[in-house]
Amino acid sequence: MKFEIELSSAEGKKKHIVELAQINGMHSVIIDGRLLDADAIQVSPNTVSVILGGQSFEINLSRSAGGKLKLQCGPHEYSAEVMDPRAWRGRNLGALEVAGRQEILAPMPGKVVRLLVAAGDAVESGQGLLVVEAMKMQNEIRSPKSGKVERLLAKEGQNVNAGEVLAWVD
Amino acid sequence: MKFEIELSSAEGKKKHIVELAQINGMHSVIIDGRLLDADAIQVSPNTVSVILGGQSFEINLSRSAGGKLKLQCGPHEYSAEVMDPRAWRGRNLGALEVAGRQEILAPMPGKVVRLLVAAGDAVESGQGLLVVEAMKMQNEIRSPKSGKVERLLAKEGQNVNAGEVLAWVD
Amino acid sequence: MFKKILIANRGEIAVRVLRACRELGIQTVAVYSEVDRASLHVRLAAEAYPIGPAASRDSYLRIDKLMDVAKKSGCDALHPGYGFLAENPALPRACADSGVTFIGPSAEAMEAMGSKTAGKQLARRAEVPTVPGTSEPIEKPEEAQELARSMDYPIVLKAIAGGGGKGMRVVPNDTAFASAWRDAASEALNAFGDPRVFVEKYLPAPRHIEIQIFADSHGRCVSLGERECSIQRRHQKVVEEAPSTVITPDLRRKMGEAAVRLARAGGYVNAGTVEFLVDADLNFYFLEVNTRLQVEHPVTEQVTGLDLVKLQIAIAAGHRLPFAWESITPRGHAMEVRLYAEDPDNNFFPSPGKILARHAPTGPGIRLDEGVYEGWTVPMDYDPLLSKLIAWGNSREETISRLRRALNEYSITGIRTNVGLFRRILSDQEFLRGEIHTNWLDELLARPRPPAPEPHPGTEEAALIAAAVWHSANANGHVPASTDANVGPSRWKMDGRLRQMDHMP
Amino acid sequence: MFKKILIANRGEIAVRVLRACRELGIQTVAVYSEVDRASLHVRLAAEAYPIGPAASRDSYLRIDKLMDVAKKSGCDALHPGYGFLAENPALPRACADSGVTFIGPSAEAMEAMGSKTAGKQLARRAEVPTVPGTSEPIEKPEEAQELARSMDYPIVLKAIAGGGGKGMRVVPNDTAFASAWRDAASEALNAFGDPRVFVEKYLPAPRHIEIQIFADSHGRCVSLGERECSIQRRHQKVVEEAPSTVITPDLRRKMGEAAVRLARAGGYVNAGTVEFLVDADLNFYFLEVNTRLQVEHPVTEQVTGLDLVKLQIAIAAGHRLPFAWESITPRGHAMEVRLYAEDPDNNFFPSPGKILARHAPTGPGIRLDEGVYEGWTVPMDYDPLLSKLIAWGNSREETISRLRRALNEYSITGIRTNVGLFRRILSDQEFLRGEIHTNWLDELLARPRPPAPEPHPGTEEAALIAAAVWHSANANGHVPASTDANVGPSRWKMDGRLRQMDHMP
Repeated sequence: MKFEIELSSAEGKKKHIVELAQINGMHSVIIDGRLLDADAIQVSPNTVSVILGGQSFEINLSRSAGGKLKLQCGPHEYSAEVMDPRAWRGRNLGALEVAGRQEILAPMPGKVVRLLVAAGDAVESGQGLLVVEAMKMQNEIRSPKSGKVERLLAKEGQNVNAGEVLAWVD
Repeated sequence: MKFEIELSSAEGKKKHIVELAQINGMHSVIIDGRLLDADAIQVSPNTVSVILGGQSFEINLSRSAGGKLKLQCGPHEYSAEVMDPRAWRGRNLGALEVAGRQEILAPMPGKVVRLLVAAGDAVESGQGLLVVEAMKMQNEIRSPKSGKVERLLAKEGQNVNAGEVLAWVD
Repeated sequence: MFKKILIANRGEIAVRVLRACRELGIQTVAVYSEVDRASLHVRLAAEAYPIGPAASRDSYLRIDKLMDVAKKSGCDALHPGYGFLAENPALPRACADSGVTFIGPSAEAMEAMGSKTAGKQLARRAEVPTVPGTSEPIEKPEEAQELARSMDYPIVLKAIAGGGGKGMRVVPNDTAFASAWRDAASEALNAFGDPRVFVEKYLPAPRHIEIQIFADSHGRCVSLGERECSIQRRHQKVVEEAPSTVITPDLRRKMGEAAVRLARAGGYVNAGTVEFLVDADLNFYFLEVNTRLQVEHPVTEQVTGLDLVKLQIAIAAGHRLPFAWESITPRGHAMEVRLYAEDPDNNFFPSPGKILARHAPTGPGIRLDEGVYEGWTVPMDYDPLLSKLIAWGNSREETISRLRRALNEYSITGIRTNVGLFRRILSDQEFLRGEIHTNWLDELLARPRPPAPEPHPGTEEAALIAAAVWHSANANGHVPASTDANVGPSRWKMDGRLRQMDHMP
Repeated sequence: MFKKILIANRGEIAVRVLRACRELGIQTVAVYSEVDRASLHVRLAAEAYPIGPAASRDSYLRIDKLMDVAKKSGCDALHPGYGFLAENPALPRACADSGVTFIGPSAEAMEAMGSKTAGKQLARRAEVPTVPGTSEPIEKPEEAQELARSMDYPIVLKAIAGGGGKGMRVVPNDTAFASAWRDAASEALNAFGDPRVFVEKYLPAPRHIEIQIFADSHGRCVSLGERECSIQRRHQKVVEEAPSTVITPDLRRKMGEAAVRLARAGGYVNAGTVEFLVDADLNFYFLEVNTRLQVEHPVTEQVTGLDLVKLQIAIAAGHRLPFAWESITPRGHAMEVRLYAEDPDNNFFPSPGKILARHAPTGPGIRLDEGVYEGWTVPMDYDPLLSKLIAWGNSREETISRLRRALNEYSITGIRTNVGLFRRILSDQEFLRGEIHTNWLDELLARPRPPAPEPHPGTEEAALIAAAVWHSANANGHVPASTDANVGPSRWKMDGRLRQMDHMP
């Protein structure tokens, strides 16, 4: 089976072709055309063990809110978008980003306890926009850019889910 | 939802009617017509937590080879056969037991290392029939009754699975 | 001894107390809010009763409901754990009214020592050195600001009812005062139902070192030595150890004596902790008394070999302390890290949610006090503490190497945890030399993060392979192997299992 | 110190050694047979190489393959663990040839002390008391039977290469001799590739007490005290503890000195265990030497605070023993139970298979040395040891109560384990009084089983409810909640969640 996988890490993102093939009866892996000495097995629902040229790796996987795959390998983290043959064409290229305007998303589920700005206010980059309380800690959500609070969707006392849009800054 | 459940323990087996019902909006349990103050939740794939009149029980469940449900509650063990409404009629009454004649089953996967009797031999109850090795231990399989070895299906050196018929004693 | 104990708490500490009861042959009763029905402490308890909605003030802070459960289930004692009502004198009073023994100090002792202000007054009387500042709550912000100016900044605002850094704010200068006051008061209100705060001079770069004391009802009071708790983030302890690298036997004795003096002055009985600030010249100042079991009590247990929760229960049952301090010989070194559901890469924002996978370390020198399990959903309603990982070793070096080893084995999928923070702390040269203070961690985090260690060659390929394998096994809703009684091995093991190209090494 | 160590073993001991290496900053190389690809020791190792099919003789017993892996991966040392090749002199020889340091005694010391017969001869020379019997292997059964008659039954047959009760048979009378001989020889052949056995007088109801010794290459040899290992089933240890309830300080010194005398006579270096039988009058007889780490080594670690595996590595690297025996002060009491995949309710038949669910205990005083995880399939090809549960306490009583508590929390679904056996042992009055001997457990198991404790009222109803809930959640191939990233909470939590009838306590 052949997969097109876009792997993103702190260093950036890159597309790869990963092929799980059989060569005269032996299973094998080919990445970007290179044949690898690899042995992989799913040891538990969210964990895959990979032995690559004798090196033993353990990777924990989960589906992120965005539908991407989150991968943890010890201290190292990646996110991946996998397109398998079935989904090869006609695939969605990912949600379009609203250029310029920044969506302020709730980083965790919680309760909006205080609004620090109003719609229309001018804000500096790093300035506090609102305070979300979760797990008894007050967390100030700051503006990612200098600009104007275009819309403020969150209200004081409102419960919000992770990833919910709180405000727009342009 | 209503279930007919036959529960077996060391003390014997008994049929019960278990009803997971709703009474004015509240979920509730009715067992054999008795309404119980109960709260149950599946806390992991094979574990259900039940709080019954304030008593907290933790039950581990798995499917036995025979298709019955195995239940462990601390040191106590049960097996259960559940018939839900869908399967209510036309259900299989369980494999018929061959009256008189006893099937000798392999208690675990392993290798038959030695036959101690031959087909046709007369055997005492408790007499060794054959030796199965698993996990480096030699385990002698004994006859459950006095009688005659009607058939001997296992061969020396053969690998057997748990539950596989090794011999018939009549 | 008691027959049945009500555990008026949740999470890892409820589990901890429950285990102590089990070992003493005492029955246990747990309580739970609506979102805690599936929590570990409920699963492990012999009895469990619901006490209302998620919000603490409607459940874990409801004394009336706790008393109802105690009566209904026939408990003869109650253990408060830490946090929630543990330092609220109304709880021991309610217990007394219902004929239930409160496992902890008397309401009077709590009042005499519990609040920061009362504790300070007592300390002065007991001739225990204190930090300059007011000891009374101040109602008006203007008044407090006046005082702050007169004392010179930096000052620190602290909640009267405070603990664990909640309702606490350092104020660097006059302009920052107003917002700091607002935050401290509202956080205090949320956390303790009491918005009152007071003002204290702020000591730069002190160590936080605390003394564990135990007093029985027969007049014996002893010190079990110190815990070094200077590694804090936003005044919240995250790493604790014993012994401290700077405490000399002489200083240990002095601090122990001061702590015992204070406890006696307050007529204190049961377990308590006297917190001190220690400056660069090893002068120590009384900070506050925690009239309860501490989160970090396992550190003392690992070096003394004592079970502090069992001792608390025995003392509450009227037993004598079964030892003299002289007979306690601490051994080796212990260190605890607090695993929180929070994201160190994103402002330490809380990260509640479902734990999809979890691999917990075990083995020599490792103790795990946990309140979570795989498949459990961490609620957003409470403190983000998941588990405490405690290591013991013959030396500080061995202890740290064991903690590192355990943290490398520890993985949790589905939510974010602060495991990465400890990797960074435990490899920092200053930390390894023991050169720490209460601001050390915040300063470390303010510094640019050191470049992440190069991933081992092949890590990226391994990740790609894992993604492909996992995708093909799970994409089409396939049930992975280990998760259901009825299905066979995972698809990969069935028909897609990758095998070594050459079978011989 | 070494750079990279090959761990020539599997299961919990491979994991144990791997952790010690991690803590010392030494890289680890694991090996695995075809059925062990997903085993814990492979997952945790930095490097792992396949060494062939499931059968030990084709993989874990293949010295040539181990040496290939050692060379290929650049290991400078090898740890054999216990079992497999750990006591086979050919392994240290092969290591020497490949320039790899063997972490254990020299081939010569193994030969001088390892085999029961050689050990006995050495013991006699070192003036260590021994059990009457032959010390040479006997080829002909007839010859052996003659000797047995002359010695008077009962006698015991033991494999020359033996250990762990394998290839060992007690012969009560002459008629039983032939079959016992056959079984012992064939078991010995299977387990060690050496069918030879010898004959020994059988002492009734002795205790099995062993001394842990350590010798460095600089002439220092010390005893780390005893382990009481009398709880055995079919000569297989299942519960071990330290200290022994019958050993006096004086006897401890005598036995320790005898063990050290023996080790010196054999020119022994590294960790070893000298096993003794102790009769009712506290006379001790040399039994055999185990020239390796013991399964039960954690018991000694918990009371001494030492890490025996790290010590083994340090000594192999030429370091001096970092202490004098006088400086070792044992503390408290430790006890280990061996959790096996076997069915105590059905002749202890092995029970390999898939672990569907697993809840492992943690908390104060509990150590778990494990080689398994949820979702793993226990292979049928090896020893059924899954994990070792070790408890520490200030007294034997506290230790037992902690062990009981931990066993109550421990549950494993999908395979059978012997947890129930320990519930029975740990509540037996004779055991609690320490009145045990090597036949005690077999006698206990021969007695009619005491009636099972009445299930708590409601247990049956709870089981019925659980069956209904689980059935409705799983019957139609529904994916349970905690097992997949993609699905929501389990069906029961969604629409079928049962709730308390009355919400108030």
